Amino acid sequence: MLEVRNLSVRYGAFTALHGINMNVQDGEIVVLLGANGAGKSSLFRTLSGLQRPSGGDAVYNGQPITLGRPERCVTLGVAQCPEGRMLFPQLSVEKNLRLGAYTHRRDSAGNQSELERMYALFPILAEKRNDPAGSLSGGQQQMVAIGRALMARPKLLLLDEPSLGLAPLVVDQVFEAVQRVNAAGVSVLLAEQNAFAALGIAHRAYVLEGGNVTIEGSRDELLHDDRVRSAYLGV
Amino acid sequence: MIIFFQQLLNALALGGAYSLVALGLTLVYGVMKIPNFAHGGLYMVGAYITWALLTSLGVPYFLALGLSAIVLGLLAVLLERVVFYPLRSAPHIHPMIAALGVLFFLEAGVQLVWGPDFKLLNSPITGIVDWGGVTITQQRLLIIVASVIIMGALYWFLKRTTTGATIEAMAQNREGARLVGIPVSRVASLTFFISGALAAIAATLYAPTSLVSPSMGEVMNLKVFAIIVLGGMGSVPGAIVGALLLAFAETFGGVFVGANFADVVGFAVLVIVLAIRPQGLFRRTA
Amino acid sequence: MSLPTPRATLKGWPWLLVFVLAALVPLLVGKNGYVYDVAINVMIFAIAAYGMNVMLGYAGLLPLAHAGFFGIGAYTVGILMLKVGWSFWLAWPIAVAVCAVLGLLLGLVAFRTRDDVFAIFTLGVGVIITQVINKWDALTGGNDGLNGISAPKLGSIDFGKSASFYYLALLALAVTIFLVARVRSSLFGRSLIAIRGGEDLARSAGINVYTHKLRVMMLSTALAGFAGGLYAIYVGFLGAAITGPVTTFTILLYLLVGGVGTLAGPLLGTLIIRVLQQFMQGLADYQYVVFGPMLVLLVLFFPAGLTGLWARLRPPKAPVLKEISDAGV
Amino acid sequence: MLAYEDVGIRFGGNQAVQGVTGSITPGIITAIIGPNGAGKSTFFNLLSGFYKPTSGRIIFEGQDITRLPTHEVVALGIARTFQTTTIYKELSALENAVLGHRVRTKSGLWDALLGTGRERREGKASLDAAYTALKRVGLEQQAHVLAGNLTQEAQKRVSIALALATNPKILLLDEPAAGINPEETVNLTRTIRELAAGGLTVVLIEHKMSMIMTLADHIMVLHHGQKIAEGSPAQVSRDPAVIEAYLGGHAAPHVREELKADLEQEAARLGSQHA
Amino acid sequence: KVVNIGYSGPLSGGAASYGKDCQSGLQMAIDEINAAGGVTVKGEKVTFNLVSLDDRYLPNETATNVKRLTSQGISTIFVPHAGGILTVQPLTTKDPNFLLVAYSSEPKILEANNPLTFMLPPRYDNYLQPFVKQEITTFGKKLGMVGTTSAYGKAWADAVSGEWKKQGGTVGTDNGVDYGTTVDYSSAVTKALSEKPDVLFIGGPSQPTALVVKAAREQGFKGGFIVMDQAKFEQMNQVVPMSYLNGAVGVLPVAQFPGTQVFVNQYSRKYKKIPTSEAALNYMGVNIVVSAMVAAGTTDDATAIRAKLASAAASLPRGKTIFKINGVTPAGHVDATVLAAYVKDGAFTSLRLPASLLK
Ligand SMILES: Nc1ncnc2c1ncn2[C@@H]1O[C@H](COP(=O)(O)OP(=O)(O)OP(=O)(O)O)[C@@H](O)[C@H]1O
Ligand SMILES: Nc1ncnc2c1ncn2[C@@H]1O[C@H](COP(=O)(O)OP(=O)(O)OP(=O)(O)O)[C@@H](O)[C@H]1O
Ligand SMILES: CC(C)C[C@H](N)C(=O)O
Ligand SMILES: [Mg+2]
Ligand SMILES: [Mg+2]
Repeated sequence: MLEVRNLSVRYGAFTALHGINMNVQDGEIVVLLGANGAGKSSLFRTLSGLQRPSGGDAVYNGQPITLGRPERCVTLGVAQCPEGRMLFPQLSVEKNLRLGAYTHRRDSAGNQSELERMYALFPILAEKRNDPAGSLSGGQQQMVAIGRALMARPKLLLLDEPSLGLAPLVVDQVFEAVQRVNAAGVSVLLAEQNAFAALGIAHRAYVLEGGNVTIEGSRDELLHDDRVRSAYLGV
Repeated sequence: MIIFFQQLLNALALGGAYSLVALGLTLVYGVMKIPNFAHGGLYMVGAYITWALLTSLGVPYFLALGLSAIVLGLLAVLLERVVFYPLRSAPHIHPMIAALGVLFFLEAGVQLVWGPDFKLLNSPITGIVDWGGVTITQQRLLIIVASVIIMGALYWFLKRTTTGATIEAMAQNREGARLVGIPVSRVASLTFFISGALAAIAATLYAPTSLVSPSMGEVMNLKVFAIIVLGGMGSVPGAIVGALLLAFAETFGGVFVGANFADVVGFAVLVIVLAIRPQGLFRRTA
Repeated sequence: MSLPTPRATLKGWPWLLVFVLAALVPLLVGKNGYVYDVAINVMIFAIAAYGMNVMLGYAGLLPLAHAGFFGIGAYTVGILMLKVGWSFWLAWPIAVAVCAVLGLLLGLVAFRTRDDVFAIFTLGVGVIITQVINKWDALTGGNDGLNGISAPKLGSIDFGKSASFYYLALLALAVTIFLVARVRSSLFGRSLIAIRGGEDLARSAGINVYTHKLRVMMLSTALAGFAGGLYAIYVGFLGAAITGPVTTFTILLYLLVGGVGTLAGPLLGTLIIRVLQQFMQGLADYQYVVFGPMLVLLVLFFPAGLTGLWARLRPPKAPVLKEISDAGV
Repeated sequence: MLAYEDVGIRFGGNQAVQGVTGSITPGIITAIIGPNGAGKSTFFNLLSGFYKPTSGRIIFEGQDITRLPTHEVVALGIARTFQTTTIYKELSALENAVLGHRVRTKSGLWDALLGTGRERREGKASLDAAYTALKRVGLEQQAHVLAGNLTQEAQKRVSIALALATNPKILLLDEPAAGINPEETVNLTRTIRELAAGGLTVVLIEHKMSMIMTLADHIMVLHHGQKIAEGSPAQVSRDPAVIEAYLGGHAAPHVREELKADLEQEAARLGSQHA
Repeated sequence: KVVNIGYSGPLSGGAASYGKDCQSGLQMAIDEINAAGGVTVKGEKVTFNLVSLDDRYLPNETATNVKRLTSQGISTIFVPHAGGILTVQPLTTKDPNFLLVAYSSEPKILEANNPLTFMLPPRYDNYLQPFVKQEITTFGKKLGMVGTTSAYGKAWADAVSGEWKKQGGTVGTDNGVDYGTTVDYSSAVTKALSEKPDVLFIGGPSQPTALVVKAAREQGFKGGFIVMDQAKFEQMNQVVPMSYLNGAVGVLPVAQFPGTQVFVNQYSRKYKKIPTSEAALNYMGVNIVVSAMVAAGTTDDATAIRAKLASAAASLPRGKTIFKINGVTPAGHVDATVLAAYVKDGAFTSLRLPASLLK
């Protein structure tokens, strides 16, 4: 279980997160909604150890994860598919994926089967396995990024706008994949602009505005919340 | 004909020496995007460390080679930690200037400690091989053989091992590497360790055929930079081919246009190659 | 059309002040040849640093053949004066033109490459220039160098005298800064900054990246030659060593210390480093043991150079477009 | 206006675009859709002169522009934005737009050095053009803000302003709404429609179907580098090949109609608010 | 009173070793004078202090240093490289005047006819005739060329070629290399040896010169060497065994001159290395200048000091004399007996130069 406690993030004089509280229970898909600049990515970067918080903390299964040490988060089972993908552009698609399993590097059999699963999930990647990741189209790169995060066999998957730039069909596939991964026991925290699709698969959701959690609730509560409907669902 | 084969051997030995120095540089430059102008300095310090081990401690040559490699590896790690790590997201020329500062420091420091005079580094391998008038010292043969082995090993390490892949991954996206759990600072240290150790090995192998002096690194610096650019930055086979190309250009260019112009020939080759293949010989076009 | 009202710009006055003060310096130092010498060297190399700055600071290209062009300018003046018997006042502009043309020729080839490769490519060219100067005995005197280039006279002013030369260098520097400032605020200069920010984007904005690069290369090498010409008559002796990579890196250092891409940086950096080096001569053998780490500390703690430090000390200001209409200083 | 005949490009062994023939109709909004990696961005790169096709020709207003360098293509009146927001983050929004107008000015190094009248005139003209462009994308209030400090959506607008400042006849927009939330997407949609209404020919790539369906007059579908369909939104969204390759369930007409109604309503509401 | 003596030479970079060698001679002379309580100039007790500035072998830095030194009131300045010397020569007579003590064997320095230059080493052209004679008679008529490509080296190479031909030999193609930047001499040596020469002309800084010898011997060369005066046998011998040097002709090592034992011993004790003529001549230079100051009764009037150099040199006390010295020529050049060495069976035999050649 992930628990975020009074977490604040500052960039110089600018505060991106104002002491937020939230949690993700085991087995849940939790969606994080928020406008551009609301602080979603800041939260994700902090949870995966890339960014140190200025206050508060977050614990996963009782272990602190906000120490600014990403390798520790991965080892604890928290993996992120980041905004901006952060792939290794000159390495082949397959090497990118394999590096996702860096923390499991001794288990080559396990990684091989994991790799096969990724290729099954995104068949186009199998075709491009030997191409440098940087030569792929935007959407294909997004698939590599998701695949790379999954290769770490996370228990909690952090997905920062995974549908960005994906074709509608692929967005469906990604959300399906998220559901499947979730069904296999992985909890998911998902930041999305595509609120419709995201809420479709979510158990619960939070709305982040200006660095504060302003709304939280179950999927149905949010789907029927007027503020959410107007601002995020465009209804 | 004898002269041709003699020059061929000369070029191979020189190319071997160049490639040993260039490999460490290409690793750091190509892989971590740091134009480490201090590399020549590390090479020079490597020679001095070996020399000191041999003369004042009486350590046997091959042991000194190993020890010197370790010392220089650690020195390079220190350099990375103290200088380059804090500059990891600074614009390109910053690490370059810092590296120049380090080069100044190393050169002046060595001069202060050991004086400006030339030193001799004696290797136990002193024989000369004579193939019907074509001669080569065994030390030079050792350089040729060692460079081939080290190049092969390095290539295998980068392309075939997970640790090698982490080095490349980190070079291409540091945050991405952290995100998948690669301990980037350890990998950076490792990269620098390898580069420092290679510099010391190169110096220890090559110095017996030459001299040890504080400015020996400067002379090497320009050449090895030319080499790795010639070969394509970060490319291990490129560094080797670049080294051989420069060595052959200097050796045979010296034969045809006069030894006087050997240095010009080397850089002329660089300029011509880059004018035709702006990305270097071995780099894929982006 | 709601254009912002053009701000009454006072930007030029600090420079005016600097130059007025500099012009008064001789009244203070009297006949101390050493002070003049340091000052004159600072000004000559600052001009060269401005030449590098238009490339590196504005267009984002690192020209490592810079000292080569400095040398070509110096040798052109030296050769024309010694071997052809021309007056300096004729030789100097010719030297500048020669450098510009050679810069253009180099650019035609060098701009096939980009980024680091461009830097190393030009480094190679720089080495070749030095070697050619060093080896072309008949023209350049080879290793002997050219000796006995004398400072010119203009009417009753003898530039062989330190004070007169000081004013000549000061004038040359002022002209350089004035022109560079104009370039910086011009449409051309803005386009260079666009190229530095991203070539693809510059292209998509319709900027002809190649010709812009060629022009700025010419400006850069011309300034190097301008400084070189002055150097030739000042030192009176030319040797190939001054045209090599070490000089290039020294100039780069001045630029970096002062602040790349700023108007004051090249002058400030050259001044600080050269004066500092004079002080550090007192450290004798420890000179570079101290100087090396100082460089490291500098880039670690003042990454934007000294002008960057200045900017940091002042309260941040919202970026306001300097009006194009009042281009110039 | 802009016609392409049998254009294709191959990268090594990968035929990214292949045998695409057709033309862009002036004055309307054309959308290009297709799966990831279909070659849409590559096709833009071909039209805008960033890539040189390995086969085929591109004709703009009767002139063969296939081999023209990018800046000349821009000068003829084709402007583009990039898929990942590409602007000068360290410059202000206004300065970005000023750079966009550079293609319409002639002042060079000599004008700069001599401070010519042309330099002054063109400097003024650039500023005017830049303001106009910022106005058209609704950024006049943020003219002096550092572009990097703007929101994601405003940055997208800066990139459009930069392109507009080149005085283009055709504007190519590569995923202008990627990474932008629904509310702002609606705003952006409105801006684009206004641009088209002003007589500009717009071609855009987008994966947000709601946006495409409300905006596009004409849609072209790429798949594996080839054109697999072309026509009105209604035609295309009914095309089985398109549904199969791209839309999946998103083609279901009722969803589309619903969204379209919602968005139009929203646009109207916002429009009245802003007016 | 403490009088400052100036020195501008390469103290860092590739030529630092050379610059330090020169500096050590100056320092040693000054230390000795001071230890002896200084000298009396016009009734005043005077001791000395060496002010050294680094010019990295760059002429313009030499000029800056000289201006700095003169502005501090220093009127005797030692410079050990031709480029720097030629650059600052015109400054000697400009206000303020100073005495330029030149350590370089470049004849051009004398040709400038500068009234305030004092040149220490013998002109290199002294060596040509005896060197060539020795080698051509011992080994044969074919000369191979692997000199250094510095100005000085090229001038030497030309001169030696001319002399060789004059004495009836043939000269091979020029394979000069830059001894400062060359990493490996094998190629140049291979090329020179392919013409089967009897004798090789070599020489630059001592240690690289020794590497050329090494490369030649390793490639089976059995002939002799003409070694340019810049290279010193005593330093070459630290790089290659004496046996490699058999058949070579060059400058006689300082220690081999008659009467240098005291200096050599003291120097070796102080600096832990063998003195070469860099140290020895600069050491003598200081002593001559100081004697001239005493004789002239001034420490800062360069013209007056210069006028007394000849007598000071001629009457230099035995203890301060390293090389036998006859005086100073009107052109400002030390007039000393020049001795060369021929290496035979691992030992130096001195080769006296005919007196007629001394100019
Ligand atoms: N490194 C940084 N330095 C300064 N400010 C930052 C930095 N990273 C983010 N910010 C600011 O923090 C705020 C929150 O940013 P964040 O990226 O977390 O938002 P987001 O919700 O992910 O937005 P988006 O939907 O655009 O991805 C924004 O105003 C942003 O400008
Ligand atoms: N410079 C390049 N070098 C090699 N291959 C490339 C290059 N640019 C694009 N490709 C390849 O061309 C194909 C088309 O890429 P493109 O970027 O045009 O797709 P796209 O339709 O824009 O996709 P998306 O919607 O995901 O952005 C991809 O398979 C990609 O890997
Ligand atoms: C042999 C030496 C006295 C020559 C000296 N190196 C010079 O530059 O002139
Ligand atoms: Mg985000
Ligand atoms: Mg695309």
